[in-house]
Amino acid sequence: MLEFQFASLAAFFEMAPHGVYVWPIYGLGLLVIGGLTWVNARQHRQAIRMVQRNLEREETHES
Amino acid sequence: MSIEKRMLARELKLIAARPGDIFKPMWFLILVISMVPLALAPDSDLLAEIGSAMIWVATLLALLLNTEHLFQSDFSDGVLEQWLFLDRPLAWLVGLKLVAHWLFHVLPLILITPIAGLMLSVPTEVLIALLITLFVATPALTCFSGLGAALTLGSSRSGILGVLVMMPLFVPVVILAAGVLIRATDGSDTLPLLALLGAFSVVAATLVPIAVSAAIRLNIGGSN
Amino acid sequence: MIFEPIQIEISQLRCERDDRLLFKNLSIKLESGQILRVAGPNGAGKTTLLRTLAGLFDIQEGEIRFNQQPLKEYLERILYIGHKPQVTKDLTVLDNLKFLTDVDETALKSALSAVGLKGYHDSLVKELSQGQGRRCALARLWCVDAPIWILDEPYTALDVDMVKTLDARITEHVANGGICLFTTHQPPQQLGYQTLELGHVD
Amino acid sequence: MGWRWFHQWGSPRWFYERAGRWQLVCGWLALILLVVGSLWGLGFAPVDYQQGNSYRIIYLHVPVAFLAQAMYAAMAVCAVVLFVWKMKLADVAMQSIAVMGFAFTAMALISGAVWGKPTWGTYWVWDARLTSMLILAFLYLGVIGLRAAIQDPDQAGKACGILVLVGVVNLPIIKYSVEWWNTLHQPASLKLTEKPAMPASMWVPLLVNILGYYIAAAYLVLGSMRAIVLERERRATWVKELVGRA
Repeated sequence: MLEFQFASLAAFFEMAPHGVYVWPIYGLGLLVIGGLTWVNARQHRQAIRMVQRNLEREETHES
Repeated sequence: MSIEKRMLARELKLIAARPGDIFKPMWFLILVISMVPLALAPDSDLLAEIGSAMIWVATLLALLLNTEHLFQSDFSDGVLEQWLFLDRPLAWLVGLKLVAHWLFHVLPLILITPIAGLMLSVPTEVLIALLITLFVATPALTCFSGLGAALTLGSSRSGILGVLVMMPLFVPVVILAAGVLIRATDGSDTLPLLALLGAFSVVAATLVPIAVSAAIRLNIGGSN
Repeated sequence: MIFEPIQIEISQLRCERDDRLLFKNLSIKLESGQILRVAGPNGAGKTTLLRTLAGLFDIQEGEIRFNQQPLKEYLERILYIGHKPQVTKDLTVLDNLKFLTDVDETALKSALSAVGLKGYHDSLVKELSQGQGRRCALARLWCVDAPIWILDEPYTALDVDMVKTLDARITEHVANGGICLFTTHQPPQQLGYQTLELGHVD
Repeated sequence: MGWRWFHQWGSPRWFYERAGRWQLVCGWLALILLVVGSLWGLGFAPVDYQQGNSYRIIYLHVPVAFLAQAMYAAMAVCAVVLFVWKMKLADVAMQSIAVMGFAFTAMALISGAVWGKPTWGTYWVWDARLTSMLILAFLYLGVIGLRAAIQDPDQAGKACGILVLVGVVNLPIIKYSVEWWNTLHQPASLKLTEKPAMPASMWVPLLVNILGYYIAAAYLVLGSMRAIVLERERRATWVKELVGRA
């Protein structure tokens, strides 16, 4: 069942004749999931920074 | 006078005060239709073939155009919030408003489509089918675009957002109507499809006003 | 006409808007014959309180009861005039009133003459001045018999005479057993009222 | 106990504190499953005798297309929870799912179109699946656009909830009408995914990837929800304490 279907690694990456269609799609999948992960992390960082800024502002108000 | 009568009377008076609201969408429809031969070719066979579909889409756009701001002025004048104090459920009043809108604003639009049909040399039997589909389908379209108008009431820069949001929901109506037109061209039985289209309209007309009233209440709750 | 006695009970009302606490633990009792002025600086929640009482805003926390019953049952007995125009510019003065009230034309016309719009009933609202437009909206106070009046900034854009007329009308209304709640920045002179000061929450 | 587990979801703080851990677990699990499933599908699953190697796109296309539809349904569930229990977290979830759902729908559309090129010889055909996927993308865009247009988050959430509920009632009607429309205009030709009995060596990696993408979606939604919760609760004491400590 688990038999590598291609003669060589090069043949795997070429995936004749459809490599040009298959590989970019998987690249895109990686890009989208990776990109969204990055966007989430950035949004999270920004939220924390905003709370921090508010805290600092409150401190200067009080002093 | 009952609220229902007062509502219809007010609608009629508003039309008398702003006749442009009725004529502009009609003008738009005829204008779009006259662009078609200019963009294609004045070949009457080709025009007749795509004519009914073009008219359908143009009517759809014109309808969206004149329903987009259905509640806007009443909302910003603060008249809409007075509806909540009337002795009727809001959904009923909304339904009434939609009926009035269909009668006075959408019906005239349907009634001039034969002129558009003549311009594109659509055959008579297809033209009749076109008129019937518009009659049967526009109540659903009016309800949905009313919902789009109500959902976007609160946002000041909504633009055509209500249209963009609601357009995908028109897909079944457009498909069924196109099916009727194809069958009419073939000369086969259109009744089952018309019945489906009618059923869609009836269900939309009973359920969508509830959603519209929820959207209006929500936007009143948020206006300061 | 004389109204049945009415009691409005607000208990433990709390409201937050845009992450700001407007008021909390707000409890008031109002009875027939009382006038309440809701005062406070801009943004203190005056409009919010009035709109909550009128059922236009959902209650976030707390309770409002009219004669021990929930607000919903009493909506038809409320006359709310907000700070928006409440009138349609493209309609005539009379048509505007006709839509919002179920009163015959003679009563409407006498209400219009009470607010100094005699002879204006056929004019379009957009042809009127701002003060006259406001009078048109207020004309409903003379022809609708709702016991509970909730008026947001009723004195805005009114001249001295109209202010006096309005004061007199409110006095007459509460003498008949009605209740009136209103907001204003300039305290009216000829009116006996209680004041609820908002804006002291932190 | 009883309803406590349910009420905990009403507390943003409770959610925020735990979601970080769940997110981590989901992230790693998804990564493992997706690497295994994709490599298996790309390298070890047998070649399709009809479509050749191009069929290997299904190991991305099918899971993503499933998710595109499932996430709209998930959004509708959130809308119901928002309206019935007034749970703010459901609104946060709705906001996150809308964005992620659109991303997956776009992925399904693009992978379907690219797959169409070797199969039909053209990138776009008005095939029933692609067409209803396109309309689904418009529906997602509508939800995202509506939220962006309304300032007050509570109000925006409720408006989106109404739109999602109306949309979810319509979705099956749209799907069936599009399918019917497709048969009306062209007899069913080569369908992308409907295959007579796939051998196990083909569908096992597909199953792994389906699971992988579902968990990846959960990971992404949790991550975005955490950020939104923090943003919306920025004035709450627990957020201030949390940030102050860090």
